[in-house]
Amino acid sequence: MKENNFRRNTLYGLAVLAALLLARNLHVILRGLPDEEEQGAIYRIIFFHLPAFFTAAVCYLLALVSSALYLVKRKARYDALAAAATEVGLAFAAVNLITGMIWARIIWGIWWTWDARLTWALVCWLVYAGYLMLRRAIEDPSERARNSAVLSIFAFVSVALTWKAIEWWRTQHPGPVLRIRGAEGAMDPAMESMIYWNWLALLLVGAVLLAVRMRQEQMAREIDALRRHAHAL
Amino acid sequence: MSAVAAEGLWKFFGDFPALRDVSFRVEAGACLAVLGRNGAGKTTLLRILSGLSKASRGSVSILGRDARDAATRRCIGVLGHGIAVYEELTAIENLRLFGRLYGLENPGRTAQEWLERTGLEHVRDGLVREFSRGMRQRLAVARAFLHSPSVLLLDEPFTALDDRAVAVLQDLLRGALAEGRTILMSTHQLREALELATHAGLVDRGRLVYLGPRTAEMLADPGWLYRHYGEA
Amino acid sequence: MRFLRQCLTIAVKDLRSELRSKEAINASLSFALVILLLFSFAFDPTAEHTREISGGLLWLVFAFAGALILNRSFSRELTNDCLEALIAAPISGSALFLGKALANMLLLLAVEMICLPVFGVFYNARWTGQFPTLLSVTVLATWGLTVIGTMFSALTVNLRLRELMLPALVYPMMIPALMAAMQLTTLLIAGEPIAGEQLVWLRLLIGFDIIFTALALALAETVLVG
Amino acid sequence: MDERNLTYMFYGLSAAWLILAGYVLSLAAREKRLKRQLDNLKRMIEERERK
Repeated sequence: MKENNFRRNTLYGLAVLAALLLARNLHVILRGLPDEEEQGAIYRIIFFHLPAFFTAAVCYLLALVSSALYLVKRKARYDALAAAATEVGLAFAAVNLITGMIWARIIWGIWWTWDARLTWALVCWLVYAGYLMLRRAIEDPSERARNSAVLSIFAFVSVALTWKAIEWWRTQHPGPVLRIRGAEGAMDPAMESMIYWNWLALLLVGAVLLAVRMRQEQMAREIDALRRHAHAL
Repeated sequence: MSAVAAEGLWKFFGDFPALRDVSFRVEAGACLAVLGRNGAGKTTLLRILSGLSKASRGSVSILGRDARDAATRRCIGVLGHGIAVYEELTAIENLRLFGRLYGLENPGRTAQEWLERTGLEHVRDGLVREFSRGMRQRLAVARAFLHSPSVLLLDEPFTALDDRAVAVLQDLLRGALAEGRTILMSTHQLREALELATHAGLVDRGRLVYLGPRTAEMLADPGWLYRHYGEA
Repeated sequence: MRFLRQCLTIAVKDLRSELRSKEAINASLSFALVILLLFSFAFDPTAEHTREISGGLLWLVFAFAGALILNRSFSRELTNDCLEALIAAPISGSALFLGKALANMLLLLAVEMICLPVFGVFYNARWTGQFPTLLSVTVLATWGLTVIGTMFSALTVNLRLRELMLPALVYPMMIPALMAAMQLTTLLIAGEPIAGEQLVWLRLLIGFDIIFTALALALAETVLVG
Repeated sequence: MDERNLTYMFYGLSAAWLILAGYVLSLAAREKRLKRQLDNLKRMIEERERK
């Protein structure tokens, strides 16, 4: 039990840290940062819109890596990590998508445009929602782990290809604003650092959710084993 | 070198151990009947031996090689719960298909030969869809013996067979044993299976609790093994 | 060499049992023709209007009609547990997968080659102009759909809710292939050559095929055997 | 602070928070359900083993 206590304490610690950081960031976003000429107050959504996307991307990548590791090592831990990462990734992708639509409503005047990144974000969401649907449909944990690992690899490759396809198809989305994306001086440095700060906050939140979801996955496996054991009695 | 061997074999469904540290050796020419209640792990064991699923831990070897190698599978005959023949194909087409998959030099001739041995030559070009249950079972038996496998893995072979199919299967099994082939079958202590068996094994909740020669007492009283070795 | 022979054995088996029962191909063909008819009500096919939507319309029909064939590829093995016998046979998972994909490909192409003239008649579109290029684009795109469709049929073969889940799983994955096919087909039916900027779609289609065929062959064994 | 389209900023931020809060709630509900199933199963197995 000692090991569990240690894990639970670090989890709580991480959660508190994430909450504090989020509160501090929110305060700075609303109070501290200067205004933006054309967009008015709405531009502050970007501090959640963009980091949410980066966190979702990190989660999808984590799902890919842990799925590949599962196929090689066949350890249940990797399967639990892949499932948790995909689910948390979907939550952040939803945040990214919804905030994007609200921002688009003001700036482009319509809720939804078939713009490259908006469409691609929706496709990612559907592909990984399919992953969760497949997981729920398979009873045997070992087969579920194996098939969903294969699906996760297919999903990541397909999403990467879709990004290229949609980009050639049409793009209205504003160009890259971050210095790392080669957009010098497009953004006030204070604002840009806030994007990274809030990304860190969201990553912490993601990590906590991931840990909780992984423990639940292990609990589900335990329930399945007990149920099969009871069945065999 | 034993025909069929398992070393520290484990198989998990999630965290549930369907097979726990199963180790055994079956010499060539022996006929092992594996007994056990439903869900004890008999079918799981046979599926791993026939290369249908992989062991979670430990190793399984048939004729000295891993069960999943293509070369090994060429000398294994499998007869599972399902009869595994195609409804839309004719009897000869079914056997020729599996003959080709198993790499026989002349699939057509071997297929014809096995149709005769299982008494199906008169329905050679009939669609399996129109076959009676017994005819389908005999075709399935022919499919399992087609490539003259040196190891035969049968999952409860006699349970759903009609009398004629039972007779055909028993003759073929007796003939196979005479030719020094090895047979491993799971069964519900059916008299037909125990009669042929030279060795008997009992699987209880994933563990191989008994493996030894099949004695006369076992044949006389099928429940003997369960009472002496099976847990309550 | 044995690998190819075994693939052909599986492909011939699938084609023979499909052509004898004709369940999937009839369903797919009639489904395709009905959709073609319904689309003509959706937007009235005046000459220049069809020019823009021809690629999109055709490939929607092919994707939906094709799914009926692709979903059957592994579920047809469930009667009498034939899949177990195939996996126990000395044939690798990838050979089994490739054999089934080849059979599906031919069936899909058959349905498509019947739909094209019907489309030409219904929407009086001249599709015979650059037929060789159109055919090669169709083959490339159909192979992309087949690989994804066959793989997902294998992934979901022993699931009860298979029929309900497959569309939601498969179509998002086919987007790159479908988009490329739609763009290129619209161009070809409009009589314009594929040149300059449009070549990027052809490269995408070829890339899609290569990547997913390699991925499917590598992972087929893992999906089919425990 | 610039007042223009403040309301939509509010919608945006609250949407972001609501989605994450919704997900956390669903995790908590799932946690409760899993724990209850686990305890029931454990109790059932103990009874059966004692018999």
